[in-house]
Amino acid sequence: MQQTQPGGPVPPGGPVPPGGPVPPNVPPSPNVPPSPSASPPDGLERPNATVVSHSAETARWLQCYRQMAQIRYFEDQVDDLYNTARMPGLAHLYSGEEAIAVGVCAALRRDDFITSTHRGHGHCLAKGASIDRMFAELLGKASGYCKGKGGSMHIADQETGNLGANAIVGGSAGIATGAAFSSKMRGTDQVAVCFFGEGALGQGMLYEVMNMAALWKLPILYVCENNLYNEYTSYAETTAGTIAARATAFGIPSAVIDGQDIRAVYATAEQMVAQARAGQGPAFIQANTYRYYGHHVGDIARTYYRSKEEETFWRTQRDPIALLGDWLVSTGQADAAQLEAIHATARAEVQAGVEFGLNAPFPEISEVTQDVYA
Amino acid sequence: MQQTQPGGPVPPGGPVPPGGPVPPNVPPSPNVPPSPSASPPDGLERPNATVVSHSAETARWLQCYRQMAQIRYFEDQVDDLYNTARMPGLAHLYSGEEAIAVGVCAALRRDDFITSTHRGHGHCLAKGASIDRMFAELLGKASGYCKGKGGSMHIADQETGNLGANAIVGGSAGIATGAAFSSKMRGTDQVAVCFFGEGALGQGMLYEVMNMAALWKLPILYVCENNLYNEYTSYAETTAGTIAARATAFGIPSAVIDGQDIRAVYATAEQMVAQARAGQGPAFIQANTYRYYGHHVGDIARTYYRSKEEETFWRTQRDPIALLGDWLVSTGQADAAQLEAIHATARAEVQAGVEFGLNAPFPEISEVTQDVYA
Amino acid sequence: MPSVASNQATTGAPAQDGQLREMTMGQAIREALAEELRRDPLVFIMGEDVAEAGTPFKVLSGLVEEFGPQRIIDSPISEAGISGLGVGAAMTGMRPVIDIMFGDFLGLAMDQIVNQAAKVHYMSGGKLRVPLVIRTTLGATRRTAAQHSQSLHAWVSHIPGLKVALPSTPYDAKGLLKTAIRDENPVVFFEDKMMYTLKGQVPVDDYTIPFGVADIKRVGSDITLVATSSMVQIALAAAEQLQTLGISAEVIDPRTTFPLDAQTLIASAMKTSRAIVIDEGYEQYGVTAELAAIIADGAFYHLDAPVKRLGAMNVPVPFSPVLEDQTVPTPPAVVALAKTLCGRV
Amino acid sequence: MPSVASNQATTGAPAQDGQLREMTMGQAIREALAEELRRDPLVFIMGEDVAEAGTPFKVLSGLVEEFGPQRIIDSPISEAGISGLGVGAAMTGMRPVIDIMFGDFLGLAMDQIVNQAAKVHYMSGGKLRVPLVIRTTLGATRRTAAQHSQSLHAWVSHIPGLKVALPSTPYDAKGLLKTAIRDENPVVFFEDKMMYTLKGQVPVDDYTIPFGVADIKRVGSDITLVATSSMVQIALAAAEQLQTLGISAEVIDPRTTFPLDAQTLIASAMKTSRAIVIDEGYEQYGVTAELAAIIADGAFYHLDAPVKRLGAMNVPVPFSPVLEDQTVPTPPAVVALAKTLCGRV
Ligand SMILES: Cc1ncc(C[n+]2csc(CCOP(=O)(O)OP(=O)(O)O)c2C)c(N)n1
Ligand SMILES: Cc1ncc(C[n+]2csc(CCOP(=O)(O)OP(=O)(O)O)c2C)c(N)n1
Ligand SMILES: [Mg+2]
Ligand SMILES: [Mg+2]
Repeated sequence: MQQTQPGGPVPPGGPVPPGGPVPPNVPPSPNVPPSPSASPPDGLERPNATVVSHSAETARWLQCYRQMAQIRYFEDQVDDLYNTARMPGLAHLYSGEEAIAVGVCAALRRDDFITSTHRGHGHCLAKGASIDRMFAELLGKASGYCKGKGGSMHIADQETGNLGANAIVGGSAGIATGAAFSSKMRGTDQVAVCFFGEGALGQGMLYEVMNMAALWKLPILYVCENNLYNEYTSYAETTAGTIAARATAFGIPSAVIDGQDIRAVYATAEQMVAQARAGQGPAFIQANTYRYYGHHVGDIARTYYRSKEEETFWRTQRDPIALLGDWLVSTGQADAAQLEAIHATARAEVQAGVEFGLNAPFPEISEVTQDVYA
Repeated sequence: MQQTQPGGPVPPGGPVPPGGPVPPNVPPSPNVPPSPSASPPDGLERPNATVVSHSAETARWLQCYRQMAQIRYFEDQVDDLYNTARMPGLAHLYSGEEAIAVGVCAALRRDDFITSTHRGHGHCLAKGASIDRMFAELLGKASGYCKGKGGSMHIADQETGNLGANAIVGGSAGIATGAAFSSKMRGTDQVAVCFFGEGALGQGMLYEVMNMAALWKLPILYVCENNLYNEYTSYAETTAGTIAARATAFGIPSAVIDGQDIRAVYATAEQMVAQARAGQGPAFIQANTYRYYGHHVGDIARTYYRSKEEETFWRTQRDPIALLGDWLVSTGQADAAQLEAIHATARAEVQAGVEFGLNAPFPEISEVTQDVYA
Repeated sequence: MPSVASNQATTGAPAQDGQLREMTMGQAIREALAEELRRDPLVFIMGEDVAEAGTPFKVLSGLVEEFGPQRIIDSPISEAGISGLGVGAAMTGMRPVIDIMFGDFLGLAMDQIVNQAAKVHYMSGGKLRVPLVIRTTLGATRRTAAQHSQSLHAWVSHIPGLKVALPSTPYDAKGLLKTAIRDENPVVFFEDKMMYTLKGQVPVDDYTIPFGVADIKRVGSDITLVATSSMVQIALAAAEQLQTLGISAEVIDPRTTFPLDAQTLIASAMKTSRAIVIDEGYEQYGVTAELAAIIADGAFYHLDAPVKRLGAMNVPVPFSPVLEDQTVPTPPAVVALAKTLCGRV
Repeated sequence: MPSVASNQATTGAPAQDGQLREMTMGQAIREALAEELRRDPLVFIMGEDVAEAGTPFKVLSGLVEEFGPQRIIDSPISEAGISGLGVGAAMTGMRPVIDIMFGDFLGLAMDQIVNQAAKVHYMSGGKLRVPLVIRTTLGATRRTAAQHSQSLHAWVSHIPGLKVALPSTPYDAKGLLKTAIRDENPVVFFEDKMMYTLKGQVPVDDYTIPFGVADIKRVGSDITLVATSSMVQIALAAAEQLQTLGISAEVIDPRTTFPLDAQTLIASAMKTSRAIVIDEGYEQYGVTAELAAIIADGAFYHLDAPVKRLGAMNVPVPFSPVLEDQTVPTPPAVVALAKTLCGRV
């Protein structure tokens, strides 16, 4: 696999975007309903990747735009729930990294598998989960995806192929590889995607399963989301050599891409997924990105480990939603009104979802001893 | 680090030796006492590696020859002990791989550290352990290196810097890396060597600690003894990509060498050890080799996983003792009589050692509860 | 298919199981695996040297010849990796049987077994399932020293979400292993390395043994010996000797530490009024503690003596045979303790 | 340096320890580490986010400023690797303190802790030593769900060669941690995440607390409450409530599960004739089993009621607060059980 973008790890200051600085969030114009064809309401329909007309492509990008906006508003809402002490525990927000989950999942079928991380809301939504049941889960409610038993770090949804977020860093690498193995053994052509942060490169099991995936040509895509930090420590202090070489050492083709550019993400993922589906084995993506918020919602004072300038740079110059929006507008595929309509819808969906969650009942106490054994 | 020999993994049939086939074991001529200067009696003195006269070099090779012969006879004797039901449990013999332990340890100081494996007798002897106490340990006797509590798979000897064999495949990688870390923190210039079989490449922890060794420039040499088999399974079935790339992925320089050629082993190790000692960080050696016996002494019927032809090829064409002996003779550094004298001495030492072990008393029963806590 | 839940004393297979053959425990395990592989194409085996080598214990010999390398899969030496792969395969429709050669290596795979396999069902609110079997070994006295001789079943017995089986006869081994493979939950299955050659009667017909049903291996009236896995034969040997001293010992094998048939243990202790728990794991914070605590509580008002425990000595397992033999409960040790409890000093 | 081995009831530090200050448990731990780092240049700390971040719990804040990044070392997210590195560093003269952020992650490091750290001394016939401290956490009710809420101290308590400390007050935390760092053996040190903010009196002067000495946190005569770590405060709260009912409860904290001060536990139960063991690990095959079995055996002839156990519920820890709160022993649960045992229903 060629390197879609060379570059290697991004310096903490982030790359200078090819097309020069991009304005932070294109100020959207007032409510216009979205064009109905642009975004199928279930959020799951995928354009056929091999032969697309221009309008089908546009539809895909608008759908991606919509999903990224949903994730952004979802996370803002989670932050608000925490700050207003309405959510138990903590949560790790995906804001800023949306292009990776959405771009990769756009290349997947509904019955393909993903595994996710503690920073998993984005993957979950991108694979097609419903906002209301996610909020219910985050709030520990009975109607949540896991009856409130999992919470933010453990949402799973077998309906959309989401085998679960995982609170053990690197912990889902085996599960994803096993799902790919299962797909191969059962003779389906499902592909598995393992999302993980660059911190998971410290976990030995990742190498154990990449070795097996390569040996047995399993249909799996390892997606390393390099957001530059393991919690509060720069990845440069914890990561020797180069990230992509850790996959190629096992004979796994790898690509280093700009994780803020959903078109690069999609193009790479689409090709790798197709190859995996065709039996050509695993692949590895290093997507360089940035998280806008702290490590978790409670991580407010961050200057001891990263600068405000760095945060501002990424937020204003490398925002994946703005980057896609600008491109859509500049290429005439959408106008500002359309985009704002998407934003408005996403905001409304998130608002409805959080209200559903807040109003939903807690599980019965007797639930505590249920589901220990099947 | 350049690759001392290119090549990559050796095909099961083994490499064709550069100088054409070598006779198996030069038939030695009758007893001649070894030249006293050639082999210091304690087996521990190391020639100064930086400036050596020709005769000092010859002395080193004769000392290496002597140690390889010792290991060979030691292991033959262990096999015999097992076959005559005089040894409890099993043992994994190092025969055929002698050039690696001896060549690497020849590049080390007595106070340098090594960690070893289940196939550890060779490392232990090469680092300077005494034959009698090793036999005593293998036989579970009180005068053994571990009072009989460790046995074949756990011999440790802090006097010679041997931090212990390990029965967990890959289990000592952390220990060796910690010893290197300790050397750096304590400001000594000790180097640590981690010996492991290629099967340990399946253990994730190896990658975790190689990452740290590279990050912190620890003085450690990882020595992968690729004898082509993980127990009864070809390493090709378990090892994707290339072995050396697994180190270079972490920024660790690596070399792939002919593990049957002690001169290549020594030259590579000597350079890497010097660099590590000078603060230049870790290095990795893949030494291609072969074990003559089964996985352990009880592994007699082996044709289901490797051919007799393959075994014969290695024994007759790639024997590390014969290769060194031939070179010494052909270059006029030794004659056949000298070599035979070394063999005779080694045989006698091993014979004396096993008798010591057989005659030694078992530990007192009360020892069972001693040494659980320091 | 008869499900055998007998609480009657059995030395081999219950009579009602029809035609019987004698075989070793290793053969019984192999037969269980072969039959389940034949029955269900979703079952596969993965582990180190499981295919042509049939494992170092040769327990799987012949399986790869019948089922091929696609279903009997030699893995790299990656205990964590294969366990994790097993969890993912189980979650997505397969029924993996993962081979961890020595129970001592569980430490490498505990995160996957405990944080993933055991919790997926609960954390997902009951939606995902992990029908995974981890086969591994226990037992000392094989002269393989501290890292190849441990009996670490207490670790997994401690973890909700796992089931834990540890058979003591060929009959139990086959029946329990089939149950394990058909179970919808992760099961850790411990085989005593030294018992692979133990012989016993095994039915020709398909059968399973339900989890959570203790087996009374010998009926007695004076003292209850609760023993697991390797210690069942020790307890039976001790019971023989006690018989000659006029002490009638009941020997009970829980067969699964989770689910645990506490009732049968307690009922026996209530009947005999004395109990010893024997297990080959380290005694401290081990399986004997749980079983003793349960009996001491449940049979409190019927006990004539404290419940006693015999686990492995609280030391790393030494290599030297003269030392190693001290570390494991023996029939004389059981007899001596039982005599004391019965006031025969 | 006074060594405090008091078996008298203490709410904070014993009076004889001179000048005292109030501080949180987190501060006491930090102070112990700082003082040991100052005292012995061979001590160093390694773990994830231990330096500038001072761990997510902020317990180590300020240490890197005083001791520098050479001794307070941010590691990659490699629990097995840093544990193994710690073993090797300890074997060769250093005194590492390794930070495993959540006790739930022990599963990743069990092989290094159990097969290496715990066994090196014995396997080498007493020649090599591993003066290693593994600091980690336990405790639920932090709303962090099944993989960040476990109390897995039973696992390591089971393993000969390890020592295991679990303090319940700032005073104990500081004194036990210093003992751990000065010990020649591997020690696993469990801190309750929820107790970092608990305040108590701590001496100004250097002191250590010997391992294997239980502390009577409250003297009583009607029932013994043996409680560990997080459960000590629960037991003390229950004892307060029981007092109002006329039941005098003695509260004992073993402080170390290994070595264990069995004698103090047994003596108390003999005195009160009733005992409950309370621990936040899963109840099944957990720490409560060992302590209950020891008391039931040792105090057998003095007990008026069976020894009862209150561990964490045998379920993965659920996220939802309404469920999670059910899983941990509470003062009302202790009170209810104690009343029953004392015949006050
Ligand atoms: C095995 C393990 N070790 C440590 C932690 C604590 N922890 C949670 S998130 C995190 C950092 C993860 O960094 P990365 O993988 O880069 O993901 P990111 O948070 O940046 O998305 C750590 C150390 C954990 N959850 N699991
Ligand atoms: C963690 C672990 N898994 C499995 C084993 C069983 N085992 C012992 S030696 C061995 C093969 C090792 O192969 P390799 O590392 O190549 O060393 P070699 O025996 O060839 O010298 C295996 C699987 C073990 N000891 N430790
Ligand atoms: Mg990150
Ligand atoms: Mg090998």
